[in-house]
Amino acid sequence: MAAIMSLREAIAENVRDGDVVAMEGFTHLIPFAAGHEVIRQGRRNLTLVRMTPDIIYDQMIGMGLANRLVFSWGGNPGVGSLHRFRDAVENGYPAPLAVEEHSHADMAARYQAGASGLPFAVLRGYVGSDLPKWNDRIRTVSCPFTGEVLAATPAINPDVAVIHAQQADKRGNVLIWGIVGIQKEAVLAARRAVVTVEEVVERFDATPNACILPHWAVSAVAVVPGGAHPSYTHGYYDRDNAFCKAWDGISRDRRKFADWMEKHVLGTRDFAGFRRSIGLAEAGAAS
Amino acid sequence: MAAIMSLREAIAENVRDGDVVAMEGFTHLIPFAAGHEVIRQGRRNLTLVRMTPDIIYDQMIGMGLANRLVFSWGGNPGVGSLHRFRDAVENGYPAPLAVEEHSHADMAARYQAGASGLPFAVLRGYVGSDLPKWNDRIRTVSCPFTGEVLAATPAINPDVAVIHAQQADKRGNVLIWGIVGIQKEAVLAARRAVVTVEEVVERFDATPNACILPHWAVSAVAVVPGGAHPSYTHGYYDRDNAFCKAWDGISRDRRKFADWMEKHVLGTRDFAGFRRSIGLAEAGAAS
Amino acid sequence: MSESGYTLNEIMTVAAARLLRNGQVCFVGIGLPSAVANLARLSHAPELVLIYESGTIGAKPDVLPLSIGDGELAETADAVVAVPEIFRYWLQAGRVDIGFLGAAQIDRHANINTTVIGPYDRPKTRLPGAGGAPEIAAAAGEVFIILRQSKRTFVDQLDFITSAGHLTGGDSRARSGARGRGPQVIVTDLGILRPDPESKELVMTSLHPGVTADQARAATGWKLRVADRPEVTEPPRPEELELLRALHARTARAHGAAPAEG
Amino acid sequence: MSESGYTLNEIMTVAAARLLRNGQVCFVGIGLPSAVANLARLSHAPELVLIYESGTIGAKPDVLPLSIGDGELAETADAVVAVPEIFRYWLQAGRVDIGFLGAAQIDRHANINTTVIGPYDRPKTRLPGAGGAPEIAAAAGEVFIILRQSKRTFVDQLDFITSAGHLTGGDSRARSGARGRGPQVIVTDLGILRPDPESKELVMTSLHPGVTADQARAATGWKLRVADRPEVTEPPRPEELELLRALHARTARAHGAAPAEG
Repeated sequence: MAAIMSLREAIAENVRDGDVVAMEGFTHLIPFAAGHEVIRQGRRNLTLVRMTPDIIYDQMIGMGLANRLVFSWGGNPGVGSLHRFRDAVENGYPAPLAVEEHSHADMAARYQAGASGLPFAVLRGYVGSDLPKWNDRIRTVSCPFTGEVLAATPAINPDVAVIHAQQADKRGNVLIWGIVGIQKEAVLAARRAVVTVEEVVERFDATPNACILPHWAVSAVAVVPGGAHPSYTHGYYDRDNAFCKAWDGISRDRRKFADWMEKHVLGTRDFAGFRRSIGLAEAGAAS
Repeated sequence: MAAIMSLREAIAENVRDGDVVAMEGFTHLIPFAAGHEVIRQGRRNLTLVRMTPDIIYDQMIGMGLANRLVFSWGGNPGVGSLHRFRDAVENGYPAPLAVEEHSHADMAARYQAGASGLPFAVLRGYVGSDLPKWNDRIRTVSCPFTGEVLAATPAINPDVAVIHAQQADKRGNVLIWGIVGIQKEAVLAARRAVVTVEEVVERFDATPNACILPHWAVSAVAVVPGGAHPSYTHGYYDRDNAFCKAWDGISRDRRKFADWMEKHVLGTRDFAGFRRSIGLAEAGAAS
Repeated sequence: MSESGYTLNEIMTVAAARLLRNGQVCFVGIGLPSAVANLARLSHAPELVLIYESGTIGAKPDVLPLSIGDGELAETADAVVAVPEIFRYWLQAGRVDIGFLGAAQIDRHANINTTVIGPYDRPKTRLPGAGGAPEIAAAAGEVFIILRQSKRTFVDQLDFITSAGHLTGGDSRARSGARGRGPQVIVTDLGILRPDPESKELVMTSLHPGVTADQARAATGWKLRVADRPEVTEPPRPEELELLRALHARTARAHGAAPAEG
Repeated sequence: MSESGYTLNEIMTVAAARLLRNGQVCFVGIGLPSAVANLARLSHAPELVLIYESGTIGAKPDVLPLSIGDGELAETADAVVAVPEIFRYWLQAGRVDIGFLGAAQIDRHANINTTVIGPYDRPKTRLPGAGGAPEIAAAAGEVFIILRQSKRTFVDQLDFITSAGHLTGGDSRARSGARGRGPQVIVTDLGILRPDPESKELVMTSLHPGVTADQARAATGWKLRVADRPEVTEPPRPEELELLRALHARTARAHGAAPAEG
């Protein structure tokens, strides 16, 4: 059974210095609260993995927690660039950030391979693209039947995956609906997994087909209402577009960024405190 | 949009002599009505593909429609052998049946490769097994990163897939819940696809996450209430265990089998007629 | 808005939308491509199937999504699948007729850069990266591209090929192993470009009303070929404009502000 | 039923169930393995996770399924996934502690045949085939096997190796690339066998009450090794028998007849 514990404990137990960390979510259900807790606990030398690094990775990179990023598209969706990410790549500030860059189809296939216990993934990919010239982890394999040459890339097996979900039940089974993204694969590819949820319910109002992860495949579940803010949780709350736009201004300036992080993330005890400090209402009550 | 038509038309248009045909279902939702219609229409020289050939394939093989079977487990679940299948393999009656035999994990991976537009699938499979000695479509591939040697098998791309589902909506989107098996992959791997359903509904009582196939991925939808009998349709009717046991007796004897098929399948016009002829009540009304 | 009664953005969006046909399956990038595809769906192509890489198949949003994974897409879709599946079972398998992409830069053979400006290992500007584009560009039956035309976006030499267009031209794409036919139309705020059937170099085949060939050349980083008698794009019809503006107005109301693009 | 108050089937099932520990993840074959795993779950191992290859994870059926894909399994599961996923994400990935298999035939190294009796290309008896067994046998942390012991099932030479046990013995399995430790226990109606730690040849380490070593040897197609002092299997306790019989009675009521096995 997944242990249901506080987010602080869940991160302390499962995210370690030097880890390969995948905090996944595809626009929907980004694990912001968990990302903040990683920042608060001062983890260092992380390799961050994600298909679509957005504001939370911008914050972690800007705080100097990561020395490597594995990704396929990095931006502030609907807004523009990630300025802390760009500053790290373009200027090595606050620390150099090595990038390992793939395409979405490839990253998704790599997670699948990782979740499947296979050492590599095969895809029709990168035809004519320069990416393989800069990434020696994009190779080729020949079909033993047709002789066709296809792209091959290594499985991803993070030390820890962190995701946000709508609900867990009392045993720790996890339910996601709406856009499900790559979260199941990220969790199953990882050695450990932390899931934050909006609430714990007695039983799901859904068939077992909708359960994304059985309890024993998860290391820890933490209840964090609103934990995906400023992204959204389908059925709970919408995306905070104003915040995402405001982030553009906050993150353009190194000092402004540092002050904001100091005040709202390092200066608060937990995600509820963070929410109060940026003037958000209290999120739905945890059950 | 998937065309909604009679089962007779759907089979006439989509299943042709000499086709590679995958009628899939994993204990649940076996497309019996469609199989009977293929028999009634007298298709010949079929290659039958299925992970778990059971009574309906026993009937088709016994009627001499197939000259090749691609499979991973053949039996009458919970009862025993498929006697027509065995007679074909052991004695070449009524015609020799070539078998191409894989494991479940492999067949599932082959369908996935077929659905993915890849020429082959990779799996950790067949370690120490004699199957590769008799099947040259089980080969190996080396991981371009670790050098590990893994099993490789060719994608399955049937000419036509046939499945049974609980519901379609008016546009032909398809809903399955309970055990979903390999049906989605079989349909997406195939060039054409026929789906029989218990009923057509105005809209599904489920999120779009539960829709197994969008309408445009299906060639034809036919409403056949009870169409999975004697297997079951979750939420509609249970498995007819008495029939499955009775089949053991019917199918053991060549003459008894032929008489039964003549009377109940060839001698009836459609599945409703078949159901009446074996003394079943009328199945739920089609909407 | 010019005295013509519509903006260049509007004619670009409308002209692109007209290229999509009812019943086609369109893999949609966010921003302009999404605006175009939804306009087509709301006008002449109600059965256009929109696939977004977030896993939504047959999305029918009432407002434009701000991101590729807005809840509206999931709510209105026929089916929602996981991200690995959308790329494997739907795109890679060849089920997509049109891949509709934006771009930061393209070259004369419609190769696309969304990765870096400057050297890859010392970028002047780090762009978002590949996302789904390399495989969309390779696997879709054909590719449509929409972007504004300027010397910054239409460049003589890409710093990085993220996604293949016609590569070095001629039959180089056919020889590359890409399965789809590649970019067939590029719609800009100045007009429409199509690859020459042989050389695969982009030719400006249509200019929007009031746009001159010289304007188009001046907005292009290579020596642009313009058709001898370029067509003049049909101006947006009132009903097209009405639909587009209503869509943007609904979107602005829903998101609390105008979307960044389109 | 003998004068002991239980049948050999019952002691076989109960003895096998005792081997499963609470919290383990067990990939369950249909028939006897399913009866065993459910008995364990209903007695000392309520948190035993049952996975069936039909895609049901954490099934908690109240009656024994007749097939690997009964509706009862889906209804009571924590999660239901597609068949490709159950093999890739759950079995192949190494998430299964115990693979619990039946068999038509085994040999002295616990290799399994479920394919043919006689030559493969001219079978005397065509058996159902591999199903999930080759990969269960390779990938599960360890494998338990349950089958009735007779010269027909315990054979000197398999006609066909469907699923690998310890292959030719010694370190041959370790060298084969199989990831799991292979068969660790075989439970029969006569007793329990375990592989010798070095040679990996099966040794009869336990006999059910009243069964003699000679009886076991007579039911084995090779020169069976019996431990010097074989244990005597603890007879089914009344509460175990009660649970098992209640389970079978419920199953018979639900299915309209007794299940075929166990």
